[in-house]
Amino acid sequence: MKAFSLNIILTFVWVSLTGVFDITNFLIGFGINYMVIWLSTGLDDTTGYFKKIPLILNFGFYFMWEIIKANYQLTYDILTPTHKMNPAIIGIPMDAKSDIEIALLANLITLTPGTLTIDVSTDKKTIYVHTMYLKDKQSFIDEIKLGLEQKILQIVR
Amino acid sequence: MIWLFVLLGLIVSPLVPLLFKLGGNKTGYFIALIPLAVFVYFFSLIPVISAGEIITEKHHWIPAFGIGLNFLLDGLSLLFALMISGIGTLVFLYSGSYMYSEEYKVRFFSFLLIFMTAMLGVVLSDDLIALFLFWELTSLTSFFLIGYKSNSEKSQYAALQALLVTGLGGMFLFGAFIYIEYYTGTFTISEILSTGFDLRGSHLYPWLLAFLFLGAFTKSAQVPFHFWLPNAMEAPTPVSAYLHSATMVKAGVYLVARFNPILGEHIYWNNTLLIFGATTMIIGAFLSLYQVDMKRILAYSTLSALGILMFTLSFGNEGIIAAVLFLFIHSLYKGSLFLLAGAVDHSAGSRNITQLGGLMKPLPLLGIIAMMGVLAHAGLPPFLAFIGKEELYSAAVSRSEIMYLSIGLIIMTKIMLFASGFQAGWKPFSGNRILLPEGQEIHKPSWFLMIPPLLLGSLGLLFGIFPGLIGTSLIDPAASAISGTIMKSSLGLWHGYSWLIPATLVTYGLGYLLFRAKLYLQKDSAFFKQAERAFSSWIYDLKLKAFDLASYKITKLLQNGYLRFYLITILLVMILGLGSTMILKGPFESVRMNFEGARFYEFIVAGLIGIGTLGAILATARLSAVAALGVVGFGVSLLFILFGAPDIALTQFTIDTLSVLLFVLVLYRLPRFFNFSSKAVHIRDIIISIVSGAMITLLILFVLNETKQSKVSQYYASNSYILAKGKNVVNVILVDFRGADTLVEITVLAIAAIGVYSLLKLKSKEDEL
Amino acid sequence: MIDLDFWISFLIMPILGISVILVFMRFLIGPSISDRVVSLDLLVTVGIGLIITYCILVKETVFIDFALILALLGFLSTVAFAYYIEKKGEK
Amino acid sequence: MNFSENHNLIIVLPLLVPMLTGIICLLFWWRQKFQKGIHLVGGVLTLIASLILFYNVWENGMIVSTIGSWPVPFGIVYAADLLSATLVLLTGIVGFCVGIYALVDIDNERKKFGFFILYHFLIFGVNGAFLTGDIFNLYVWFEVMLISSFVLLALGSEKAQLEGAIKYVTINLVSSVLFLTAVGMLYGMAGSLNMADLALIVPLLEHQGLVTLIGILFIISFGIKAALFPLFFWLPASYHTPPSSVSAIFAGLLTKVGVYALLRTFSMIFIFDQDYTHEILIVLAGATMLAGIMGAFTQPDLRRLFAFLVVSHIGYLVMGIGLMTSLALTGAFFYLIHDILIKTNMFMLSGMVRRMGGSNLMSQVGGLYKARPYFALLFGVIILSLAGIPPLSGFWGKLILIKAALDEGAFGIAAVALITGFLTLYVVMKVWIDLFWKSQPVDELFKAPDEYTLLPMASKMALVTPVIILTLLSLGIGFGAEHVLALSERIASQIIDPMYYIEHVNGLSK
Amino acid sequence: MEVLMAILIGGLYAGGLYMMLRRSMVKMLIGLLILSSAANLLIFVINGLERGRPPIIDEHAMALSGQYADPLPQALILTAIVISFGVQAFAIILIKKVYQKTGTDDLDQLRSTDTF
Amino acid sequence: MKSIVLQTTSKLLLPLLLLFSFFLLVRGHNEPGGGFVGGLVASAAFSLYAIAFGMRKARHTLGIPPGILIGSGLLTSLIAGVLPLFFGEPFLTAMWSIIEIPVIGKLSTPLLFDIGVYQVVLGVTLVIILTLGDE
Amino acid sequence: MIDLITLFFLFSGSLLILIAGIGILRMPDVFMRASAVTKAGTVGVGLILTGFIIYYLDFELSARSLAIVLFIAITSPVGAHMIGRAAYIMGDKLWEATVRDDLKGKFDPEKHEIKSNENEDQS
Ligand code: NA
Ligand code: NA
Repeated sequence: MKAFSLNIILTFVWVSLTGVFDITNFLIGFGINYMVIWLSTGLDDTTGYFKKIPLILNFGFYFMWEIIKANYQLTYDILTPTHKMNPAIIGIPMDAKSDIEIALLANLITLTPGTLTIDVSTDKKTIYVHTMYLKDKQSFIDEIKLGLEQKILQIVR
Repeated sequence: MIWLFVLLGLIVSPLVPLLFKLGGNKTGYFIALIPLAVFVYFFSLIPVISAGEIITEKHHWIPAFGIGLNFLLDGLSLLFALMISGIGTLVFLYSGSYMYSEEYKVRFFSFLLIFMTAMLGVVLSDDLIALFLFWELTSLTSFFLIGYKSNSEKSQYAALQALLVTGLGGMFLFGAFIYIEYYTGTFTISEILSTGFDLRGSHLYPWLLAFLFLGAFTKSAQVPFHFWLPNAMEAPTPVSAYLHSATMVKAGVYLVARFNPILGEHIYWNNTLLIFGATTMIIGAFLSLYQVDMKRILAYSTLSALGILMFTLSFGNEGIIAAVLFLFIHSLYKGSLFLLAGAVDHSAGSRNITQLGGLMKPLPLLGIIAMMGVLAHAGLPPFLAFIGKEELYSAAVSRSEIMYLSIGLIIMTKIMLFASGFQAGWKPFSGNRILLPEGQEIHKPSWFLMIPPLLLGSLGLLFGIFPGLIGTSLIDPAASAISGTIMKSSLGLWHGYSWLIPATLVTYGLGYLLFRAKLYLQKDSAFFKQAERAFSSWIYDLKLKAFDLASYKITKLLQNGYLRFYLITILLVMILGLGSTMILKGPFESVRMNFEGARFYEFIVAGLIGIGTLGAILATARLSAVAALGVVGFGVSLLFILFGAPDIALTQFTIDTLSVLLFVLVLYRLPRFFNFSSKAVHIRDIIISIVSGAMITLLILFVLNETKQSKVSQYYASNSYILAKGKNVVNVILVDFRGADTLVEITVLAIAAIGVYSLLKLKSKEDEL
Repeated sequence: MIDLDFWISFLIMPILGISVILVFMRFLIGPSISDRVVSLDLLVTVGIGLIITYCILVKETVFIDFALILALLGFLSTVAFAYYIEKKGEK
Repeated sequence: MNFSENHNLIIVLPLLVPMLTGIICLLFWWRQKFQKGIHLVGGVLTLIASLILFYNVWENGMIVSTIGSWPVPFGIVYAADLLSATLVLLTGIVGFCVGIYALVDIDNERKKFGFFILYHFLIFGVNGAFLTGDIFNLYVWFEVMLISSFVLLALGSEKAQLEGAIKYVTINLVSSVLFLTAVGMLYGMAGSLNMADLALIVPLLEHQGLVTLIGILFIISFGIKAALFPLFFWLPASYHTPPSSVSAIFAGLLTKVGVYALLRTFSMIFIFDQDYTHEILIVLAGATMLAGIMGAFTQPDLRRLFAFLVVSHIGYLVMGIGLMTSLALTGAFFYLIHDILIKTNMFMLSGMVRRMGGSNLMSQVGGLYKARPYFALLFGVIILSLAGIPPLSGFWGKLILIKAALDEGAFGIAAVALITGFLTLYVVMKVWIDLFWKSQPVDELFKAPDEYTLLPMASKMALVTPVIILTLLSLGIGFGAEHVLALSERIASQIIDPMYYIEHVNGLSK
Repeated sequence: MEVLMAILIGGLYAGGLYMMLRRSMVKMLIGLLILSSAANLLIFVINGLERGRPPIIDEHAMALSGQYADPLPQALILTAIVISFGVQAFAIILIKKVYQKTGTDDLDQLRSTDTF
Repeated sequence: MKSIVLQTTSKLLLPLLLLFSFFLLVRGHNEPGGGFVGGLVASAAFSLYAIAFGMRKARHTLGIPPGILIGSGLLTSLIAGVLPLFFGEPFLTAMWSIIEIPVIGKLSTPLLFDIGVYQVVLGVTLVIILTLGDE
Repeated sequence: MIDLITLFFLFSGSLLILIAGIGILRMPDVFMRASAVTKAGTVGVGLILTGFIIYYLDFELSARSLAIVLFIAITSPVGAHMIGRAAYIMGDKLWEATVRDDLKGKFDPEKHEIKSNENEDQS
């Protein structure tokens, strides 16, 4: 079932890539994606995708805002002659469990200016993040956990 | 029919192993039937030829070039053919016994048969190319026969020496022949002879002569090319008798005789022959005096005889009869003496005359043969050799301006030969006490070891008494062929009183005294050692060594194993080639040297590529170099985009990405960069590469000036969609217009992948050790 | 209306060009290999910007596909370098 | 559809068969026995295909096929004049013979890792290079040839192989870059890639000096591939390292493709400054002959020596191109036919020497004259042909070439050709003495029976048969020189008049 | 523009060749890579440069018109790029293998097959 | 490599890139793309996957041995070239069917040819990278 | 009008990229360069693409542009993460003003394992 839904999603991607909207192209896309999925078996479950569209949108706006904020701060810092930075590598305990959750979290952390995921512990419990503006460790951890992680888990779970 | 008898030996030779299998060890005797058949055939033609007829026979081989297996039978070739087949018959018979218990006699007989064909071919060919072919074949068979004792180093040395010297001559001869064809337009000898081309008029005549003589002199062992002949005595005795005395060494003489009508009668011709002939006959005779090995004495005396022949031919028509006569006689008595030497060796276990003596008693028949040989050698009556000597003396005075010199030289030679003949033939048999090498006993030689030399010796006697038997039938036709005009001899033992009688007597007297002087005992004297060395093969050895050394030096210099040297050489060739062409074929127009219209960002992309390259060059870490390459690749793809080539840009970028991956997968196993080179080397390399790069830049600028819109591209532009149904012209070219490129190109990829796989996965045998 | 081409040619492209120079300077400076990789990564990103701008400048949209490829595969070399460093570390 | 009428099929068949053979072998990578069978069948079919092509060209004249149906000069054209057809035929013969020889000569490990595939792709590449009428397509074919030769050379990963391969690969890649550069420039100036079309356009170009300049680039690039002095160093560095069958096919074919390329371009496109370009070729040819033969003289290893002989005799071929007269070309083609067969055979023989004597170092081998008379006979015939002893195959080409040189008043090169012939004789006779006459420097008592003796009969036959076939062919060329000469003359007459090729390719002659 | 490119390409040839003359195998390979890029660029440049006009026929057109980049050199370069990719892959592995076998990256140490 | 981030992303990117590669393949006749780029993108996808998960898993995911892919690709292209020979046309002459499909256009031997190219490129790159990664 | 909006987006995008360029030069260590710069660039490209979409206003191109943004958003952080991780593993120096390094001592170069943080006291 998950393969089928993925097939459908990818077919839409196909149709928009090609820019031709008609039934034959849809069928071709379906066929091609069938091969794609066959070639790349081993994907995780992606069910429940559609229910979460509002959440995704909500998250999207939140994240954009975060990025703009951070970009501003960063821009300021790059352009002013002195650095007012407080860099640190912080280990943050995660609630995220599955690989996809962790990856999503890690990537979004990295995508946020000023922070960079360095690594995830082998037992997948801690994520090590490099930040440029550490006020204190706990507030940084809270910021990540309550801001990003929770929203992600809402969507994914 | 001539072809059959020429080729008979060659045809039979592959069958020899079979014959021996069928007939056992005695087969050797029966093989003598082959030369006998040839002899009989040519014998039967004597009347025809002596009547003045010339037989030619044509067999087309390469008609386009007028090359054929054509044969020419005139007096000269008939005489030779009879000698070759006649003496051949006897030598084969003799060999049947001599080689009886040899392990590799099959090869011996095969080669001997091939030799016979080759030699007949040389003297009978009417085609220069065919002649050359047979000429080379005689050299080769001689090589294999000298090297019969293949694992003996002496044999190897002698065989190679003989081959190289005669081969070198062959090379020149070949050149001469091609030139003759170039000048006359035909390879056919009879045509060249009969149409009366005047090669003497060619401005290259001296060169032609030099080339031809080099061929003849090497083959006929004229000083300074003589040294191979004594060394060739490593061959089994029948070979020495047959090849290196009676027949093959006379091929050079044949050649000179053959071309006498069109090249002779010229001051260059005469004097060259005179000088070389005289030198050879004197030196050969002189060296023969000091030898102790019967075969070596005979070898040097053969040398001298060959010199005499050339010497005689230098007198033009005046010397021809003498030359022909001496040629014929010499084959008889020298063949006989050689065979005798072999028989003595067989019976007494040595050929060293100091170790032998008094053999007359135990080996009377051999003694008689020896007597006949010695007397003929000395030119005593009533042997035919006597007549020959008289003719020689008469010829020697024919050039009045050098009369005294030449008669003096020939008499001197004859004196020495008189002595050495006695040393070789008389010494082992004379005396009362039987002298043998230690521990040796006398073996009775078989009849087959005695009959052939006996027959040869007796023929000399017979013809001496009845010179008429050969005069008009053999000698005159041969002489006529050489001179190109009709020649008449008047052979007889007695020609009345003349200055010849005292000259002859002086020869005999001094010769005998010289014999008594036993110069051979002085073999180890400092004087002779020096003389021997002077006339040994030192030049040959030196030349080989020099060639050796030069080859090693040059090859070591060039093929030195340094890849960068190879690359630098290529670059220098390129710089030199392009540079000199630019200078010689210039001036070249270049596009205007300005940067008009170049955009700012284009400079940046170009800079990215340029500086990236510099980065790759200067990088001290491998990974940085790879990263820099990544920058270069990226810059190049940007450039492609900027100038409207999205397809290449896409491909370039993906490939670069994959290449980085490849590098990375390999690199961590490779060592760090080291700087191996010195500063001077760096500077040299920088100069070379910058000059090469500059050449390319110049080329581009020149070509850009000539660039025009291509009609091919226009065709693609207008037809890509209409005819090939595709709008991406580049892709249409790849899969349709020039699909063949692509098909081949993916094969390249496939092979590369196989290569990578095999290189990585295959465990080599060395690894297992 | 404004002359878009003019502004792109003489404002946007130069800005992007200067960015390329800056990024490339970091590449040359290094000092560590990771610095170079970071700058290579950014170089690709700038390249994407450059190409899209160029698409507008020359009114030709086919180059967008190149930007697409850059976006998809640009990080592959970065990953490769990281792979190298890690492999090297294993030894 | 009448098969014999279908020129489009006939001309690509010598390409399709080896390619298909390679592909099938590739698809059955793990089935060695099956691969072996396909390999043999492929070899036979390639030979048949080349025979068909040759027969058709001989009977009906040049065959041209416009690949993809695109008219000349817009598409790629494959064209078989008599020269191409002859070379394809020789490739078929040599490929077939070495293919059999390789069955025994190549070890299992190499067979397991794609030898058969590479072998047929190499043949594919060589045939392609001979047949294409497009200069860029020629580049691509060169690459097929190169890459498969790279892999064949290195396959086995022995130390010497790898060392040799480094040099071979590097220098040949430099040559490819130069080729590509030159093609790019040529296209820039002439706007076409079709060789027949280029032959028409190039003379009309304004600046002929520039054409000469590009010609120089071609000389260098092809000169490297053909192993001309002083660009040949890669060859002696590498040819002796792989198994004999690989050396054999390399020696027979690869450098000849370089010569072929030189010939095509310098008989059609770069013919308007012959006093300059062709003079250069003659000088290079002479230097190659001498440097090669001198190199050969110094070598203690049979195969290295042979490698230098390969170099030396390339000189004869290039001499013919340099002289560029009908007669000279006739000689060069005669020599080429001889050379392909003999060089291949030579290296196969070297493999047998190693099996019989345990080494290719001549000082380690000896006594074969007594031990193996029939082998000695074979070897003797080959080396004498090599030395150009009349009437063996090597003689005639040399004869005609020298004659042609005299006709042109080129005494220098004629002399060099003569001397090289003589020195070749010297070198091969030394080889003969070393291998056959000298005793083996091993104590007879402790000598194990040689590898050859231990082979089963079928394997012996597989080694000997191809050698005998090629030897008989060489003898045939020598004694039947008339026919080969007729062939060479006809080829020369087609080459000396470029319009023959041009008109056929452009479809004007029909 | 072409002049700039000509100089750049000459520089690339020079750089590539200089690298090829180094004793390190890896450097030599890098030189080779630079050299083939240079050759590709040369083909590209020598046929004239055309800014931003790829040889792709417009959606509604039947043929290329006006100014356009010459498509043929592009196809040739594409072929050359792909070929050199294959060849380079092989060369990289070859170098790796040589290093494994001989333990050196120094080309001057690899002379056993031509010295005698 | 043992990075969860990379592994997860690669899993996601694999189908996306493959899709993109097919896209490039089929539309190459009319817009930038074609068998080469398509094949290269596909191999990049698998290379990424291989780096993230190791060579063995990548090979398993691919399912077909890459060597076979090379063979089949060559065969496909060759067939595209040989087909016209049976109709008396020269080698590699393009033949077009009547069936037309959007985006792809008419089925034709050039397309078949390009599909072969795609397979070869994919197979070749993967053989190289996977073999090398095994070391 | 469209030109003006396009220009605005192009300008702000290129400015961000320029800032990223400056950033990569100025930032003191590789982690900060990676974290600062990559995203600035990402957003910059996003803005330029927006300009592109507005300029052409074509569905197909917009879809493709969005795809580009999406792809960059997926790949760019992964790249940055990988390089940061590699830099750390390789032992690239942190800026001297770095206040804290929780990862210190957690990385086992032998087994390539990273210990978790949880059993440590938090301060
Ligand atoms: Na030996
Ligand atoms: Na042009």
